[in-house]
Amino acid sequence: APQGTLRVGLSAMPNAIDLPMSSERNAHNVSWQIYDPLVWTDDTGKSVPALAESWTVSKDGTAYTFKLRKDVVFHNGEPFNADAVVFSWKRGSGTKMQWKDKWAMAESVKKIDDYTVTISTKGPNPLMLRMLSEYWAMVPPKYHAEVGENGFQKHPVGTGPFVFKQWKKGDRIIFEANPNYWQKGFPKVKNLIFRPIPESATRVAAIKTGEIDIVTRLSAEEADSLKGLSNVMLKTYPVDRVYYITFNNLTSGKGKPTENPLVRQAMNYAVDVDAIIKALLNGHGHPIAGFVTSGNWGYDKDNKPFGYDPEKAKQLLAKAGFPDGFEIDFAAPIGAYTNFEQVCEAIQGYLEAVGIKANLDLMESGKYWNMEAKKELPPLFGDSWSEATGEALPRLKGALGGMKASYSAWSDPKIDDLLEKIGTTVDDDARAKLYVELQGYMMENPPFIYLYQPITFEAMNPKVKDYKPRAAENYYLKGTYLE
Amino acid sequence: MSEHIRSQKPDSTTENQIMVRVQNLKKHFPITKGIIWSKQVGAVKAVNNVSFDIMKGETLGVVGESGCGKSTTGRAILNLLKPTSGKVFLEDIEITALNDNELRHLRPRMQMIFQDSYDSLNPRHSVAKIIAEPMVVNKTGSPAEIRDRVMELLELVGLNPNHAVRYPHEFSGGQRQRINIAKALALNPDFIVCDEPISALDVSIQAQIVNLFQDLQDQLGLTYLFIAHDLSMVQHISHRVAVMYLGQIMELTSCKNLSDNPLHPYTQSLMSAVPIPDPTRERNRTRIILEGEVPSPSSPPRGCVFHNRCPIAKDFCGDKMPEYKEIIPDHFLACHLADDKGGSLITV
Amino acid sequence: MTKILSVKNLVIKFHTFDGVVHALNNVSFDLQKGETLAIVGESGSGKSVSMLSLLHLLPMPPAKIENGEAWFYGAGKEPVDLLKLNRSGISKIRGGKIGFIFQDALSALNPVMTIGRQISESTMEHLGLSHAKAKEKTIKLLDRVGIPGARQRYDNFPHQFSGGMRQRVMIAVSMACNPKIVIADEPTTALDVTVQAQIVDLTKELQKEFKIAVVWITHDLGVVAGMADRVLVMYAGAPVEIAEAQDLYANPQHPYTIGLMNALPSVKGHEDSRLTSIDGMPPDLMEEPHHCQFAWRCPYTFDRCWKEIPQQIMVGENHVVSCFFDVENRRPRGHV
Amino acid sequence: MQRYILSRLIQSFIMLVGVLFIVFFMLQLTGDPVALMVSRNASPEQVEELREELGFNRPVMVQFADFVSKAVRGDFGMSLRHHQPAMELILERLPATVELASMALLFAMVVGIPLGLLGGSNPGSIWDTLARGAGLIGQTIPNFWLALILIMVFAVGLGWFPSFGRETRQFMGLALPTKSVILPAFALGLFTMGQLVRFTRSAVLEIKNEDFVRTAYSKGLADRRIYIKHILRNAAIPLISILGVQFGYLLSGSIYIETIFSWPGLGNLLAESIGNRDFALVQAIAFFTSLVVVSLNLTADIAYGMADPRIRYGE
Amino acid sequence: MDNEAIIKSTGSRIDEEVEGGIWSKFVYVWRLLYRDKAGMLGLAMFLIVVATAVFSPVLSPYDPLKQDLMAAKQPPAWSEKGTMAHILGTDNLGRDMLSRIIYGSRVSLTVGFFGVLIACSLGMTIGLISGYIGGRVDSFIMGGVNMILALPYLVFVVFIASILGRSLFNVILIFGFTNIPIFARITRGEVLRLRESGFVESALSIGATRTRILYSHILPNLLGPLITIATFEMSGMIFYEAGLGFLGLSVPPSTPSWGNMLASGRQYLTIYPWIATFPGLAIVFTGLGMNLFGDWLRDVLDPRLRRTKR
Ligand SMILES: Nc1ncnc2c1ncn2[C@@H]1O[C@H](COP(=O)(O)OP(=O)(O)OP(=O)(O)O)[C@@H](O)[C@H]1O
Ligand SMILES: Nc1ncnc2c1ncn2[C@@H]1O[C@H](COP(=O)(O)OP(=O)(O)OP(=O)(O)O)[C@@H](O)[C@H]1O
Ligand SMILES: [Mg+2]
Ligand SMILES: [Mg+2]
Repeated sequence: APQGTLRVGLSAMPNAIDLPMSSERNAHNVSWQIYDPLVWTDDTGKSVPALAESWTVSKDGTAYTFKLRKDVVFHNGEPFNADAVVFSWKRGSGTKMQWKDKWAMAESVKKIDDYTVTISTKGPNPLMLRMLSEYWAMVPPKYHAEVGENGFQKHPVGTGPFVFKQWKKGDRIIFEANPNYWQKGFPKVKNLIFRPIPESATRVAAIKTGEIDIVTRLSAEEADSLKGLSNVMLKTYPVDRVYYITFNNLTSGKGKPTENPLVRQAMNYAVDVDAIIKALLNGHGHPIAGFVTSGNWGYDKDNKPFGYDPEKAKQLLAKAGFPDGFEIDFAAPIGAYTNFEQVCEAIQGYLEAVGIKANLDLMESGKYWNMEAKKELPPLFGDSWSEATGEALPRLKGALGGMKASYSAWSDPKIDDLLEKIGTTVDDDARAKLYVELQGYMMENPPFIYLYQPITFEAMNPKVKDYKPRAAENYYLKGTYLE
Repeated sequence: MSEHIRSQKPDSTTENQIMVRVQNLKKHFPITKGIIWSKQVGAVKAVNNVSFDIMKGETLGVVGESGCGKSTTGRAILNLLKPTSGKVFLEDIEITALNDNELRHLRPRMQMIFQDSYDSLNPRHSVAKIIAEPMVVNKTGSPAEIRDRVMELLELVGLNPNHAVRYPHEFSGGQRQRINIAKALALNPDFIVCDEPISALDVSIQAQIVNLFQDLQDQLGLTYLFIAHDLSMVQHISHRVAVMYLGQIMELTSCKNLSDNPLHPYTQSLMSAVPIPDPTRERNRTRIILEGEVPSPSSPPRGCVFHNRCPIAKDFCGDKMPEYKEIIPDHFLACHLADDKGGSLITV
Repeated sequence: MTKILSVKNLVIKFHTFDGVVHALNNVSFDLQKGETLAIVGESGSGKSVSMLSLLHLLPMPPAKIENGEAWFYGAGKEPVDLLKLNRSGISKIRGGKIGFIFQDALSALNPVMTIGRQISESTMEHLGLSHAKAKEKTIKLLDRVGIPGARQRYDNFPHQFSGGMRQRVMIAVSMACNPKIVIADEPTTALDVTVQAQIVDLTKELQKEFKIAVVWITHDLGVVAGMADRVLVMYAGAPVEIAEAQDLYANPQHPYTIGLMNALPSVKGHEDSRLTSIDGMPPDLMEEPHHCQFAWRCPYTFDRCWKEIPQQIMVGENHVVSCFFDVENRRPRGHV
Repeated sequence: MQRYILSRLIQSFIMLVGVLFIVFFMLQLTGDPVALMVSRNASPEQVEELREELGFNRPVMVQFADFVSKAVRGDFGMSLRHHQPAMELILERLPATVELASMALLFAMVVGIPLGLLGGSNPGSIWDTLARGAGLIGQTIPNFWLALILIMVFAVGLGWFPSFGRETRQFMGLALPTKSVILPAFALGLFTMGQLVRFTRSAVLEIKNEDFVRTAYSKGLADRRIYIKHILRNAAIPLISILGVQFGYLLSGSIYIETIFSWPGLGNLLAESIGNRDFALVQAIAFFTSLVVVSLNLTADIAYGMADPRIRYGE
Repeated sequence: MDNEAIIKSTGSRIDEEVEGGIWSKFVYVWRLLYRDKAGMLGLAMFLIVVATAVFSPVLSPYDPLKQDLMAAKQPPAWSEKGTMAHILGTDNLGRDMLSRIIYGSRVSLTVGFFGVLIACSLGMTIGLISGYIGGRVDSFIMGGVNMILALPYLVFVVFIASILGRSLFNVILIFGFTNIPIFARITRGEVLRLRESGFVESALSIGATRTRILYSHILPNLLGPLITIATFEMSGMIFYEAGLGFLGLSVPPSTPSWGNMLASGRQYLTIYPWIATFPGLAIVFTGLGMNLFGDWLRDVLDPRLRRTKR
């Protein structure tokens, strides 16, 4: 029987605990404890049955037929069946929904019988199952109809291992073990409490005093300060997140020196990413070479980062026709990512050293993202992108999709072509080859200054066992228990 | 000792010209309620229908209890407060009909010495600056001329020229009052309203200032409206005295009449209340002690404003305000109990 | 007659930013039981300071009592030196044995406390009365000092009273605990003549009724004439003349007193168009006195006046003067 | 008096509308929140669709009119981020902020006023030095810095208090504060305490020289009575209006403290919702905080009138 | 005294305020200051900060912007691992703490000085107009001022930050604007008082114009109370700048400002405490100095205190 109370510190206040509405990682993580998807991705990246017992894929790769489990009920007693899947899809792809693009990848969801559904896509989509496991949370249609959207937000109901009990806004979210959970032996803790603690220094204090069992998103220094404490255990792992400085060739960057690939290479050589990682991340990060990280499918081990070579940078600049450098505007958001302002300042310093005067404008983050989405940012801007699906494709498409992508500032026909191919190649090995080709091209023609993939720092009480966060900083707590 | 020069009209040389004429002067301060949509709910009748003339070279004293409207009368005459109604003439100019600009040009001719000698001097200005200001404002001459005039004025009021570089707080009350006087004299005015210029001063200094006023009048032929509540001083310096009560003049006559033959019961009680600095006389005289307190000018009693404290009031006194008129030559009075011939009243 | 208070050689200095103010230089006088002693003199001559110091009401610092004794005979059998009492000792005298009336009754009354409370507060403290008893006594007292509708007025605040009534309240405060002495510091200066007359009369009545010695500080010689038994004339921090009232007016001895008398206009007499003023200004108290302080303004000075500080000289029964010159006889006095 | 209150109420209402108006336009000018509301992989068409749906492509004046017409009915709309009525979210958070601000004010008063009184009554003494010191320190230490140090010392080091969050104890339907409020209230209230110490001290120094205090001494009253009944009573009058303003400062200062202590109040919510351009929520919070400030000032003015018998509004 | 000389000196006084008086005033003020040890200390502290700001380039051993990631997070010289090269250690980017603190005084003083300048001049103008004209204009203006008070600070800050960006100028603008009410209210109160004062009426009686009365009589008498608040507010703004730093909305992060240093150093408080401690101490030090000095100023400008002079 489940035992004990697990208290998790969140780094921000979840905006919602209903998955289709949750807009960032914390909310996402909280939500997943009360929902289940049709399929899970296991720790090795394989898709395994969850609410669907089994599934088949059509030859052309556009139709997935799922057989659903018959023994599953929602927390309110409502049975889980094909109608629930159809309803969940309809709701999830509604306009105001946070992840409608993920749900809208399915062109249709058809009920075949009570426990069989078919999900069809426009074309073959190698990421479909991953999407299902990351975003498609199943919700009860009758209950939703009863309480309405508003009522559902206040008291969400799923099939998941934990049952929603109470949400004191800004203070705590209380879940209880689902006694009727279909997967026997889970969950393992009786009570699950999430407490938002936005200030990281306070999170450190809370783990030290034992008021919290798990805290996430600590800075490297904070993690260091926890080393050697008997009641704190550190957990570090690389996050599937890349930090980079974007070049813009769509709007403000037109006609700027950065259109020349040599200049972009030069700028990559000019920045000492290793030193930045050492100084600002206390060494906890890996320099990257492109947008595909070490954990991603198709990662090319032989593709090495540029490295720090200011002389070469100067040569390249001279070769490109800018021996004296140039001046360029540069923007970055405030308070969005750990230490990122300082990273950008450091980059500004390095660019200066090779003669490029970057006028750094650190913007209030709300304004920054508004401008980024409207493509109004300057020719150089810093950002970061994480990915939950285990493949770099959504990130690549989002950041390099030209005018078609909201957050993109770059367009390159060759890249477009490769992405198109990757997006429709269901065969894994073939896809991996395409990734490798793309990584090579993106070193010669870098659309970014590649920075690093961070290592994240979490701390937990040693009595917490089987807490297994994944590369996208996501976690499922049904198997976690307290000693 | 010489005849009481001051108890009669001023010297015949000025030929009894009228310097200031006040006709039915009223000043009511509105009492308002509400902050945004304020509306008037009443009025403080600080000055209510006051008329008198002041001759050239004359000193008219004004006495009365605190709050009876003496200062307000003075201010309204000089149009420092816009009168509610009534007319004021300076010689033949109707001051009350002038606009701000015209009035400013007339200001040099009429000045005021304010009740509080400290408050009326800007603490951040040196004495020289204070005395020069009227001349600077009215551009009466070059800086050099103004400078000479300041020296002259300082000497005139009995201050040392090196006092000019000092600041008001460095002076005693008497000296400050001298600065005020010098300032008032700077523009060679014809008419000065002196609002209790001596009541804040020490006995030994009072005499100095009173003498100064008299000397200036003798030298420059000034006309004064001299406000005070110390009857003995007022009588000493004035030719005629007006006795005010609750915004109205009760009695106006020469000093001699006032002490020898006060007609109004209020004047009588006032005269009797003035302490005499002589133990024998002070202890043996009878005093008419008034009952009660002065009513508020925002709700004066009906009828004769004095009737509720008047020791000889009759029933009809509460019906209407008695007319203020010249009951015998040179003797103005507002009392129902005056007999027709203007002779003596029923004395207390 | 018996003494109730005897002040000897009181010297008080103020140590200020700009130097030492010699506020009181050797003040000595006696007060008899039940009499009225008027203290006259111009502003800054030390009238208030001399009285405030007796009850430790001066701000110390800057004030400092450099010398002197003040024997009070009204507290028990033995006389006590007021100046040497400690905090609790003087608290018992203040209000209980010696009452105070201040000049500006509006500022001397707490604006946010009802006048009733302000009076009963004192009786509760000194007479140990209960709340209810103190209230009854206060109402009686208010009635006695001529506040109409005393019971209703008990709960009024000072600003709801007129100037005269406020001063009556002050009188009630000072007399609430049947004191032996009441010190009135210019109680009528801010009032109109008619109201002044009322207050003077009231004080005289109460004084007779309760056999209180009154010290009446003023610079109005007219008021003094009406009520004082004896008069103390002060000039620049020292008494220059003490005499019975009749005697003083009829026969002033000190040139300053004479000057004061002459400076007064009279209501009846228009003898002269000019007043006789005393020339000059009072001295700067910042300088330590080494000679007669009046010498600068005195018409009768001779060399001794600039060398020594005159001592008090008896010139008649109960008539003391501090002057080297015998004005009456137009010659310097002999050594005492 | 009633008329006065009425006209003040009207004035306050006009002011509130004015504040709402300003806040509305300021927010509009900072850009709309649509970009923040969708996933980063959403296509521009999807973004535009949402913008349309939320009505952000209408002219600003139309939006404002719409907003006002709803706001007068107490409907501030749905929080864009929380997908719940803004009003509900606020009412949920309000008690925490009120608890924090009033405890901070209480602390400031309980420490600040007596300290100011002690200092002012014995100028130059050790108490005075202490009072001045406390006043100055309170006004110069940045409060969020102090908050972190407090957590380090009293929560982590000594373990006396929880390091974050709000715990309440239910008692007869009321949520009573527990020791969890102590550190945040201290950090928040220190600045106000400094102000109060200084203010009380100088008021006492001033009032001590008033004539009526001398009268009180001349009555032979005990020192304690004089200080409490006469001096403090008079100092309290201007203190009331200071307190009104201070409470407003406490509300805005609570942003830092609430964030650091993870206190579930409005300041915390405001900081978050401005960052997310959650218009409805920001407007509703702005409305509430200005409502609190305005009504506190109104209350302070009225209390001022009641504490000071001399004031009679236009009567 | 020589009459000519007197007339001469007095004469120049009429045209303009002259030297002699100012000198004696200065001496007088100095004596008052000398007596008050706390005020003296405050002035000394304040002057140290001012001197630091003025002579930053001379005083600071390094360029405050110079990063040296290899030398980052060095502790102060007196701790075990510290070196004399960086007396107060280095920050997380290896910038010299001492140099940054020294340069930070420039930002703080600039913000304080110009913030007060804006708030004071606007507030004073508003208060003057409001108090002097009175009536409807007064209630209208004061309504507006109260509105500023009721406006949530954060909304305004974010508005400025996102519309105009982060810059020293904008920080000054924010403080200048949000502190208008205090100056406006005080000015208005004083004007209402001064308007009724005797010397204004006296000026009216000699025919002075409104403008003259405002400039020559009311303004000079306002300065006392305003100077006093100005010193308090100046220390206040240094305090508020720290708050803006916390919100990440102060001056651009590379600009060495105490608020920014404090805010960015707070995450290292447990492990590299000096990064946040020194700017915190600098803020407290400056604030203390200004407040002590301001306290003294208030005492000196209190007319009651001055009146005991004679
Ligand atoms: N500006 C004003 N607004 C309202 N009422 C006023 C104003 N000025 C004077 N008053 C009222 O008008 C009445 C007369 O005032 P005034 O100053 O003329 O009296 P006064 O005779 O000079 O008294 P005092 O002897 O005290 O100087 C008083 O009741 C006073 O309260
Ligand atoms: N707190 C003080 N600091 C410095 N000097 C003071 C202080 N109080 C009084 N003095 C000085 O002591 C001297 C005597 O003052 P006191 O108040 O006794 O005069 P007074 O005769 O009562 O005058 P008034 O008639 O004006 O009340 C004055 O010169 C005064 O300047
Ligand atoms: Mg008057
Ligand atoms: Mg006195």
